[in-house]
Amino acid sequence: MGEDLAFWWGYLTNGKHLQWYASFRFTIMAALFGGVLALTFGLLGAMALRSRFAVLRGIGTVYVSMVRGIPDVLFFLFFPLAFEQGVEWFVSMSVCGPDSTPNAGWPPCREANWLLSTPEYLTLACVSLGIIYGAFTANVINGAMRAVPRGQLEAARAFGMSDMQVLTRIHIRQMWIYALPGLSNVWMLLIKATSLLSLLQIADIVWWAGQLGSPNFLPQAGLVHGDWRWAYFIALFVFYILVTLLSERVFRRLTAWARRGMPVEA
Amino acid sequence: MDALLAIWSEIPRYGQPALFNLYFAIASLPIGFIFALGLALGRNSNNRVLRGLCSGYIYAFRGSPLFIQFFMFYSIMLALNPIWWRPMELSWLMMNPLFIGPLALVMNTAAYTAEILYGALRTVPRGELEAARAFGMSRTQVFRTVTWPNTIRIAWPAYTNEVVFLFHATALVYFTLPVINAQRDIMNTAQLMFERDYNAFLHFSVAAIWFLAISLLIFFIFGRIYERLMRHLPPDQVPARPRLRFRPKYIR
Amino acid sequence: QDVLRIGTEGAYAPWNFINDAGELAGFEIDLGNAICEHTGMSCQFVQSEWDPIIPNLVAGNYDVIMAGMSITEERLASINFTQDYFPPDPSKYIVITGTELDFDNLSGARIGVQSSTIQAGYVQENFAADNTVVEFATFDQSIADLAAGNVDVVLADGSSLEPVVANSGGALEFIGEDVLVGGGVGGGVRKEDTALLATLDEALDALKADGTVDALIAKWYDGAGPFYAE
Amino acid sequence: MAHILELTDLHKSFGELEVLKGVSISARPGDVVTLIGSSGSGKSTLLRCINMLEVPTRGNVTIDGETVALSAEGFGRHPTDADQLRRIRSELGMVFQSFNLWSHMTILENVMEAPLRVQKRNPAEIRTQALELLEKVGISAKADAFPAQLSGGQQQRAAIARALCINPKIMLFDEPTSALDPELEVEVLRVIKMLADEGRTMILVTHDMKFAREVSDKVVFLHLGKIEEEGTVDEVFGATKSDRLRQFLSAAGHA
Amino acid sequence: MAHILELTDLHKSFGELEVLKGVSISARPGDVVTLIGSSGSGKSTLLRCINMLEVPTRGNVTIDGETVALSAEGFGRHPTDADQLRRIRSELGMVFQSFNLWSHMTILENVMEAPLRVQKRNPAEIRTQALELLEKVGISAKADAFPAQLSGGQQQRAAIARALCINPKIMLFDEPTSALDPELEVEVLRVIKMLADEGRTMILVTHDMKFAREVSDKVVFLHLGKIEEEGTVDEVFGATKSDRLRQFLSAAGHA
Ligand SMILES: Nc1ncnc2c1ncn2[C@@H]1O[C@H](COP(=O)(O)OP(=O)(O)OP(=O)(O)O)[C@@H](O)[C@H]1O
Ligand SMILES: Nc1ncnc2c1ncn2[C@@H]1O[C@H](COP(=O)(O)OP(=O)(O)OP(=O)(O)O)[C@@H](O)[C@H]1O
Ligand SMILES: [Mg+2]
Ligand SMILES: [Mg+2]
Repeated sequence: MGEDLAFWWGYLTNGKHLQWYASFRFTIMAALFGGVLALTFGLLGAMALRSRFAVLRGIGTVYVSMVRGIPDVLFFLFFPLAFEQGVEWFVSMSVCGPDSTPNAGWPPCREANWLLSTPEYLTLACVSLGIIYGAFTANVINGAMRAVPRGQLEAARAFGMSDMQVLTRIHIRQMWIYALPGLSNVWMLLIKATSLLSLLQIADIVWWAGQLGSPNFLPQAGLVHGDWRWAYFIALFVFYILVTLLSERVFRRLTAWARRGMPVEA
Repeated sequence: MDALLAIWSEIPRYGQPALFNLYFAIASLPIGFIFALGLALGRNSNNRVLRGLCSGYIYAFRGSPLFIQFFMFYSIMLALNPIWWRPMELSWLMMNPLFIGPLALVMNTAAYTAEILYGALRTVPRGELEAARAFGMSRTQVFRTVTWPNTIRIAWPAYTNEVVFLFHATALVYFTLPVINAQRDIMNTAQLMFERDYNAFLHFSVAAIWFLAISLLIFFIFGRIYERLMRHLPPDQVPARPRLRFRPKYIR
Repeated sequence: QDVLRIGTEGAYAPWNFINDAGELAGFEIDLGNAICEHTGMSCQFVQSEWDPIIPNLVAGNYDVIMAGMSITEERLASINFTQDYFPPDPSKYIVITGTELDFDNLSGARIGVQSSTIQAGYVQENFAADNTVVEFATFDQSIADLAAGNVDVVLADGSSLEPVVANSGGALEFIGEDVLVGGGVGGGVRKEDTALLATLDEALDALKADGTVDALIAKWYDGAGPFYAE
Repeated sequence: MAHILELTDLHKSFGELEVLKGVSISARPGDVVTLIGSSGSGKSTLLRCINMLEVPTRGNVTIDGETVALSAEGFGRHPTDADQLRRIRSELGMVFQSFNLWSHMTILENVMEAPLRVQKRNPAEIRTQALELLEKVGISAKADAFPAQLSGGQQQRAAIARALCINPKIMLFDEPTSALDPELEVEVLRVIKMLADEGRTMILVTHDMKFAREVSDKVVFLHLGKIEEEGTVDEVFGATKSDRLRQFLSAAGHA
Repeated sequence: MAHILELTDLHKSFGELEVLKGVSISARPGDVVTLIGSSGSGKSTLLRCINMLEVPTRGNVTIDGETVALSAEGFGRHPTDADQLRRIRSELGMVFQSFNLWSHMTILENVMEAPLRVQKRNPAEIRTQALELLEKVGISAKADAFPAQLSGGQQQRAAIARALCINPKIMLFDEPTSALDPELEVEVLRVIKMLADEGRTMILVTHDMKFAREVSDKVVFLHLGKIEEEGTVDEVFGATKSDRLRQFLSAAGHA
């Protein structure tokens, strides 16, 4: 019994597993930075949607509709790759010439090549997540702005507040209450989307789970075992459920705090 | 101009792969819906155990990434293969991506759809339910006469979104399951082509166009059905049509 | 050139893999380090998925592929190879012990391979018509599915399969005749990197001559060889 | 003449709150019994106990000599005979304050639904009766319209037709006009008056004292879950005994 | 005495619908002007035109001798001088039918907000005044509660305190009690009555004819966007000239 425990403890704390645990940092960073960016893009998008100028409204609408027409995975893959290629194209304009080393595929010459490794990919992944879920956030915030009862704004106007005062003192203050449930949902989406990091060559928790669970037959490579991936994926499944459960709790607290004294419905 | 031409000429290449995405969606939606209805009713029931089980299921599958659910299902099915499927001679079916894909999608969409239906069940006008009960209808009659027609109408816009997002989710299947006999979906094809010539703009755009087109088609068809469902309300009282709504709560 | 960036997969024991300590290890890792030591460059290993490993080389993410990659005509069309550092390695069929297969009239079987490998090409060519070809992203997955009975037979490099059969406790065995596809295993470099190719070839010549390569092969492949002793 | 409705010692609690504290009422065929009382006095609850939309925590309900079978007294009390319950309910036509027409069915379908599904009567016969009833309440032109296309008064009249179409022994009305604008109220009151004149048995909750005076055979004043005063119109309105009732009537603009 | 409010020939259309068709009203300091009329006659619209919540399509509004600057007549007409508009608005205390207290602020914060942000007065001084006003309307105990924690009547009294705290030249009331239960109505009417007795200038939309009689110096009967009849209480209620008004008054239960 004790030996078993010692064995499993040793197994679960070997170098491979430590790397797995360490790789959770990618997921957490992607969620946090992605979340901040999503909120930023969301506020910008909502401003565009509510703008007086038709052009801005058009841009906002296209941005917000984007996520409805195409899968988020597609965008998640496309944006970093496209961004990389865009940068390379930009660099190649000035760098590539007759002297440079030509290249068979992309970019046109090797000097223009931008080498992406984990930090860059992670940054781009955060931006991707920010853009995708920013569109959802924009929609949530826009809806919340509209959900603020007209009477509340009218009363402010009737007392002579300027448009800016109405916006900041009343409209945005009350908007959060209506936005929080929606934001909570977007946050859950974003957390779930962090599972896709491995698609961008990041050795994240999902990639390591696959590695650790794969069968091994070579004693030199470590413990010989069969296919254990199911156990690792179930662990991840449970991990994500716990994380969403926890965030939901936090959001519920936040909502309760934000709407203290407010009517219960809505 | 060249770019547009290139996109245009590449579009047909995704026709066959698109069939796979459509297959995954069509194979999982009806079963998922029936399963979801059971879950929603269970969650709405007075039986605490049943309610707990259904809520737990719905929470688990909405609270975790589909991407991981795919991996999990495949590896579990694989682990079960030597002890169950092979002895029962079911391997050919159980281990087929064309089965596991829809299986995972069914489990997943059932949870999301159940949440939608549950929300709708809760908003069925209480008065109409009471009226039905006051006239002596049995449980099943109340369900037929009031609960179901109201639920489906209330849920339809959100369900339309669920259908579209489930269709999008089919893009994940071949990121996670092995490819058999070069059967590839849109996303996998785009990925493969991209790895050949690194032309992200071309291949991913074409994939996006396919997804977009089919999404719009779904919105159109479901919008039509919605109009029919809502013909009992004067036009100005009909809630926003499906295409105008979207609720992140119901997206994976 | 001071830094030699070596692209490898990290999921193909004993060629290259991640050991329990969480580090890259294997024959090619040792060999790469020996090359670097010989040439005075410093080694940097870059992990890549198998499927896009050649495009990633061409795009410049690393300078040389050392990932148990056989030298084939098809690959030579897009990249160059160093001289082989492992002789032509027969591919082998592996099955669950007791499975009977008639390779002359094989039909209705599920054959597993790693995608984008020479074995995948071979199987597609010879068996695809009457059998189901299942392509996996990694070698490990193909073995996992074989052990679970999801595929009937896997075709892969003998050098990788040997330890699998040896350590499977009799659950898995070889079947049928070996298949010879592809040449030896060498390092892949971009076409235009002729100087690097020369450096690597020169280093391999030296390492073969002083017995380093044979020693490493013997270490990782259960005493195989020597192949390159004069 | 035997009683068609007998409520004996009804108690009803919601959690801690005891809303009905022992109410007994009886009605003979043809009686119009009006329940009055201030808001929260338990009128709706009493009415809903009659057809078991709320199950009384104590006491019994007897319709036309048949007592609704209930489990032992206390919380979680429930009807024990589902068939009996269904049958008795389909002898009680209930009209709600907020109409509660089934919004996805046409008016005609609304009226025909219960006779068709619950009483399983002949469709053609129901249809004839339904159209007659719609005629009677004055909205036969709207038979194929949906509820949302009707005014409140028309909806309430449709709801009355719906309740009548099951040929109920007793009609129950819970403030049938209080969700209506004054102009629309008139039409509905006229229909109810007509039913009273026809000699239907009705139990009616209302805030409209003038109307209560016109139609009632018997008036029951509920206060805090108890009957504070009951009697004929003349007894209750003419010779008010209790101070509470006097106060209530004066607040209702009817001194 | 000069007029403190003058509305000259106000017209207002919503798209095709012309709601006000040329209304002119004037009030002297201390006047209580009551607007009556059936639903949809344009009373609320008229009141909202005074503080430009609706911009009249034609005509002008003059407060204490200062005319609100508006752009050319027609659709899209708008105030041209934002500073003036803000100043004039902060001289008009508006009380809404549905209170419209800012739900995320306490009652005291609600009362202090406009003097603080718009009039930029001294916080300590405002605070003293706000507490006095809450005392005056009888809800000083609720200063730190949120609106949702108050009854409707208390909320409306808070809204009145809020309007008073900007020291308005004119108070505007749009059916201040019609969202309230009859019992709660009384408290609010008492407060308004008190203000009237103090000699405040008020424009009041109401459905309560009894109350209109009690407080008004001048009664204006609007019908289909026009003034059908106006005058003192005695003139309008006592010696009604127009048939329409007579009909309206009789429907309002006041023959
Ligand atoms: N389902 C319920 N749960 C808890 N309390 C209830 C419920 N239904 C009614 N009550 C309470 O019972 C009391 C009596 O309610 P009831 O609706 O019978 O009054 P009422 O006389 O019909 O009043 P009204 O004239 O306002 O309709 C009220 O205090 C109410 O809050
Ligand atoms: N913002 C608006 N857009 C379009 N029509 C409007 C708007 N506001 C009011 N109306 C219309 O103007 C007419 C007059 O409305 P108003 O609110 O002034 O009536 P009222 O006399 O206050 O009635 P009530 O007593 O019901 O409050 C109504 O027909 C109404 O539908
Ligand atoms: Mg009631
Ligand atoms: Mg009004």
